[in-house]
Amino acid sequence: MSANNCRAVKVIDIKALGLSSPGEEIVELKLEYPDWKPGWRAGQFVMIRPVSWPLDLVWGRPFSICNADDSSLTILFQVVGRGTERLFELKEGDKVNVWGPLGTFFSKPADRPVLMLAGGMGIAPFCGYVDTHSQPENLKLFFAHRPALENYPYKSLSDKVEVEDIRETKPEDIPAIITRVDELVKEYAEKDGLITACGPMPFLRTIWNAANKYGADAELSLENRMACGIGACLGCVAKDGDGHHTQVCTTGPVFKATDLSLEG
Amino acid sequence: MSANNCRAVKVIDIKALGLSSPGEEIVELKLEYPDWKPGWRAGQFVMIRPVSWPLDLVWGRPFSICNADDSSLTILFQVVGRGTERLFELKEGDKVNVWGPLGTFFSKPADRPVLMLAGGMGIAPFCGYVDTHSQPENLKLFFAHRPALENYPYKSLSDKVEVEDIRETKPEDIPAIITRVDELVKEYAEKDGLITACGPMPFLRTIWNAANKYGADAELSLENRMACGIGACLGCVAKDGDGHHTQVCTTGPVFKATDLSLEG
Amino acid sequence: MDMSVDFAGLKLKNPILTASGTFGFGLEFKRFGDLESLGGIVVKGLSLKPREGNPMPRIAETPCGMLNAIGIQNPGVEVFLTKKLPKLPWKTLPVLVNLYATDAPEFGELAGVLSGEEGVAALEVNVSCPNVKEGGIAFGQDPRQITKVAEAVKKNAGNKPVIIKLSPNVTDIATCAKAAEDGGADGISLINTLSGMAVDIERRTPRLANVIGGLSGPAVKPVALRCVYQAVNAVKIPVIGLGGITTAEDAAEFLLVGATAVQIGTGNFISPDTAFNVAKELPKVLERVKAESLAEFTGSLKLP
Amino acid sequence: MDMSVDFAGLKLKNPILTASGTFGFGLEFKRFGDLESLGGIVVKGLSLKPREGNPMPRIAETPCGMLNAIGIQNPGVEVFLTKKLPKLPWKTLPVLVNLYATDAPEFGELAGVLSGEEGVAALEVNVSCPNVKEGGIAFGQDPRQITKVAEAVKKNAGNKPVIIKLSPNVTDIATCAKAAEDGGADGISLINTLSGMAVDIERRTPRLANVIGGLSGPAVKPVALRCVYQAVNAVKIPVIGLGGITTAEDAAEFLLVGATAVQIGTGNFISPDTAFNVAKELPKVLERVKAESLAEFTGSLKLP
Ligand SMILES: Cc1cc2nc3c(=O)[nH]c(=O)nc-3n(C[C@H](O)[C@H](O)[C@H](O)COP(=O)(O)OP(=O)(O)OC[C@H]3O[C@@H](n4cnc5c(N)ncnc54)[C@H](O)[C@@H]3O)c2cc1C
Ligand SMILES: Cc1cc2nc3c(=O)[nH]c(=O)nc-3n(C[C@H](O)[C@H](O)[C@H](O)COP(=O)(O)OP(=O)(O)OC[C@H]3O[C@@H](n4cnc5c(N)ncnc54)[C@H](O)[C@@H]3O)c2cc1C
Ligand SMILES: Cc1cc2nc3c(=O)[nH]c(=O)nc-3n(C[C@H](O)[C@H](O)[C@H](O)COP(=O)(O)O)c2cc1C
Ligand SMILES: Cc1cc2nc3c(=O)[nH]c(=O)nc-3n(C[C@H](O)[C@H](O)[C@H](O)COP(=O)(O)O)c2cc1C
Ligand code: FES
Ligand code: FES
Repeated sequence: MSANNCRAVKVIDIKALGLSSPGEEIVELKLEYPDWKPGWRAGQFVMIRPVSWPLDLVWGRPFSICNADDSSLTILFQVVGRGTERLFELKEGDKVNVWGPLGTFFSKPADRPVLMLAGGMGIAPFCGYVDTHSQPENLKLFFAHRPALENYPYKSLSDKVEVEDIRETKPEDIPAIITRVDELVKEYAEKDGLITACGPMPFLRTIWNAANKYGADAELSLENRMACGIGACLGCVAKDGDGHHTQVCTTGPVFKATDLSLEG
Repeated sequence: MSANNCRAVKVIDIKALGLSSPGEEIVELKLEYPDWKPGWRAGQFVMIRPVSWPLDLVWGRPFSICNADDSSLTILFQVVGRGTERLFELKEGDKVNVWGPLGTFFSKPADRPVLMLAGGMGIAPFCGYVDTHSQPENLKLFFAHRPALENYPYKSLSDKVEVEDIRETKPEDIPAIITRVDELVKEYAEKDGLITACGPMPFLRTIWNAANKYGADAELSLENRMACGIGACLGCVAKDGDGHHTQVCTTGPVFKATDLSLEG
Repeated sequence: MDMSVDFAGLKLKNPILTASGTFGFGLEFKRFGDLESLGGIVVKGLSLKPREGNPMPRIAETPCGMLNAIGIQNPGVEVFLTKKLPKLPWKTLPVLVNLYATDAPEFGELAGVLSGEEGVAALEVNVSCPNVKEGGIAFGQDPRQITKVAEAVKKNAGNKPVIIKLSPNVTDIATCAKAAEDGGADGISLINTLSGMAVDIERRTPRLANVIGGLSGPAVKPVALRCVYQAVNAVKIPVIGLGGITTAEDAAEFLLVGATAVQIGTGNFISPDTAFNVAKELPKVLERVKAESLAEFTGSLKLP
Repeated sequence: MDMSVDFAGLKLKNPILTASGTFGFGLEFKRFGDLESLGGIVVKGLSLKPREGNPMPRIAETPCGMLNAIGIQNPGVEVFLTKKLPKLPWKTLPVLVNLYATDAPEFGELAGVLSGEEGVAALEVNVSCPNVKEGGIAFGQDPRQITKVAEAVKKNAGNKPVIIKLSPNVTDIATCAKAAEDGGADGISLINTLSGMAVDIERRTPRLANVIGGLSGPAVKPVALRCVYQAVNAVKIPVIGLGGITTAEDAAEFLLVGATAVQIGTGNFISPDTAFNVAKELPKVLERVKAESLAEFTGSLKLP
């Protein structure tokens, strides 16, 4: 039992995707499949810590499960700090401790339109979501991003579902994104669709506000800093619908918008 | 100026020598020559710290200069702890911070017989000593070792100078080593030779005692734990002839036996 | 090798416990190992009433360590007793409860609530949490208050062993240890976290909303070992050592200076099976260093 | 960006100094950088008479840090003044002398010897060395004694600025900082090392002959930053921050919480050119975080 939940698996492949904007490296990391029973759901995440990491970085790092099949587990990450810098140095065959699948996941309601709102690396869980959804024709992706599209697995998504994107190259581009998100949330609220979202906090806050405004059925995935990933440290909490602290790693990362307070 | 004394140089080659006894890996590491002016002398050492080492190991590690020419600097090391384990993981092209050449060196008296007493990894400085000595016919190496001979650069030495070795495979072998060292020290004292020595403390203490007994002219190289390697931390001290603490890294590592107190 | 120890009357299968606040209520770790392979677990700090804890952010990574300012978020002792404890295999796994309160009478009351609970093996009293402004820091650093808290808890604890958990943020740890002993404590545990801080030079803000937090992890191990050594030599009651333990070798270091048992804290975040691995490896490590028995090894440090 | 600062009347080219005991007498580092590119150097602790220091081993590496128990080995103040100081470019490089003594009158005497020396820019008083058994620990942890030492040194220091270097091994660093200020100190520096210990489980011995030593390096940075923050907010005199600085970013963290200058200690062992690199990189880091000036950045931490 325990063997499936915290395992040292091998790196199968690691590569930087596309030509990144300066300072932003987006990387696809393929690992041996950790042989999870009974499996995983899109929106869940894993904690990752290379076996060779010395103790100067004590925590593992959380990443959305981008995709997985019987032979491999794929995550997508961006180099933003000390941990991801070192993850990027992994080589094929290196061993990585993985614990998961962790947390909650996006629902897949039958016969309802689903809007996927992804901001930057928030695109990761939607790769698996699209691939494991039985009615991709009901799905639409809206993608807000800074590095150019070719840095993301966008093409593989646009082949399968309706897509739309806005690139943010300067702060002045942000209002357009907010306006479009608001429109889309309104549209899906009106047609009783489900809204799923993953991305940076300001992006999620925009969606949360819009979902409140239009009474939309929305599921938001949060990316708080985590130490344990399993509910033990209480370092990752967010405020639930009643304003109480709740663990993002276990009660989330995917929350119903009504179960969150994202004010401020 | 400073550029020559603390430089990030590249790994040219790294390989384990021979088939080691269990738990003992002896490794030859070739680095780019740090372009030292005016050069180096056998018995001196370098401090080494790979550029990529995270802060969990704060110190560099001291190693005797085994050999060097215009293009490369060679050190020989044994994997004994956390630092040397990680040194062993270096790959060609990796960058290593090197500061040196540091400390004192073995003398090369003209026309006098020289006995080189090496214990284990203490063989390292003698490779360079033999190669830079103008009268190798005056040199004799006595080598006490635990891993088999093929783990050491012994062959390259036996091609050039008179050699003799004893292998210690069990504690009972030690008395024979002590006896032979005592005989040799006596012999070289009587013929006014120079004795040079490098190896573990018990080995050096045997030599120091014998040198005292026979009034031999002996130079001993110490391998105390070091933090800075340049005389600043006072962590590496030994007792000098008057019983005062003196820095092994700057007053040594090579000391005249009469300038040391190795009792205890 | 027989790994069992007696800690203040408490029978432990082995000396490996988990540290409060780093192992949740134990249940979170069931999927990563066999809880019953541990000597025992110490659950998250509990107070009489539920607590929301401090605002976010509450954690930051530092060189070989981490800072936390969770602020004893917990569902309150009642919820623990009714919802969590029944799910734990407490008949075969000693469950130690970590107590948090803001004054001595409140500590006494909390002990009273727990004293009758069959599933509670012992009480560990947190007088040292440096995160909570309303009192924690003050009485954990004042020997007289430590004695008062120990007395208050002991009076209400029935036959449960009472362990006082000490803060390292003091001038003189030996006096604090003695103060706990004087108050009637059956044992002490140390260290809690070191008071520390981290800042973000880009945003020019503290990395913790609480500004100051508690440092734990491998970085603090030398301080922890020194504190445990000084405490062991100051008191007759047994000592639990913790601070920066991530391997069985680390655990052995604390035993060597005289700790009867140890706790794994931040190590549980390096990987959720750390505590299980330490429990499994410890006998092998003791054999490797030629210990005749756990008792022979414990406290066998030779001074120069 | 103009990097110069005034520390208690001392003009420094930039706020980067080196920490006592980690930079020898400065001369050792001449081959690794331009001493005059530093704000100043603090030399190894000096006492009236030469000292042999503690027995070996005296140093041990720990996770992200090190322990030392050198025991203030030094050739005595006379040898320093006659043999070392003349070789330093003290006209253009402030040379701060670190003072070690075992009681207040002896500190005063030592200050008297140095007060007339043109080449000595300031006196840093080590009341905190935890290594030496005969007194160091006692008065560095007692506010009244800190005041007494500050007074004794100040009285004999002539016009040299007097900086009291504080120990972090105390319950309340703010009180210690105030005690130094009350004694007339012109500035304070902190932290000295944290009291710690390491053991060898194979040999069953302490890793230091002195058993207990001082922890320094990146591991202690969060504790140092917290102490500096608390000290800055407790006193009006300027503060030098140190503890675990290895990069210009680290240095900026200490400036952000309000230190006027910083010192590089254990960082000098990571590579002998660390201090020079920090001095070179600091202006770039300050520009990157959009500081208008050093003065604007210093102490600009925004509380939540
Ligand atoms: C459930 C979940 C899923 C995630 N999925 C993905 C994913 O699929 N792909 C992906 O790329 N990322 C994902 N993330 C985010 C990812 O975990 C982080 O980017 C990663 O942990 C960063 O690690 P690091 O060590 O490189 O950065 P760190 O060094 O930890 O720093 C990351 C960033 O935060 C800043 N920072 C560091 N420490 C602090 C602090 N204490 N306070 C404030 N700021 C700080 C740094 O300056 C840097 O910009 C996910 C996170 C969660 C919780
Ligand atoms: C001038 C000089 C020249 C040298 N030349 C060579 C050379 O040419 N080749 C070579 O192989 N080595 C040489 N050495 C020794 C070499 O520097 C050490 O073997 C190396 O630093 C070990 O580093 P490590 O991190 O692997 O081991 P560490 O982890 O530092 O430990 C090394 C050994 O010491 C023990 N140990 C660790 N810490 C302590 C402690 N605090 N107290 C007691 N024991 C401890 C460990 O158990 C281990 O057996 C030289 C040393 C000096 C000073
Ligand atoms: C996230 C976190 C939460 C903690 N919560 C508590 C607590 O509720 N009660 C307590 O006594 N100690 C608490 N501690 C302190 C630990 O139990 C332990 O004393 C400390 O972390 C040192 O051990 P370590 O270095 O092994 O983590 C907490 C520590 C961490 C890291
Ligand atoms: C080897 C060594 C020797 C030291 N000697 C002294 C000393 O003589 N006087 C003193 O005040 N501090 C001394 N210190 C303490 C440092 O100056 C500094 O306060 C401490 O190491 C914390 O800074 P760091 O983490 O940057 O090293 C010494 C530290 C080390 C590591
Ligand atoms: S990351 Fe530890 S509780 Fe969520
Ligand atoms: S190693 Fe620092 S003085 Fe010799």
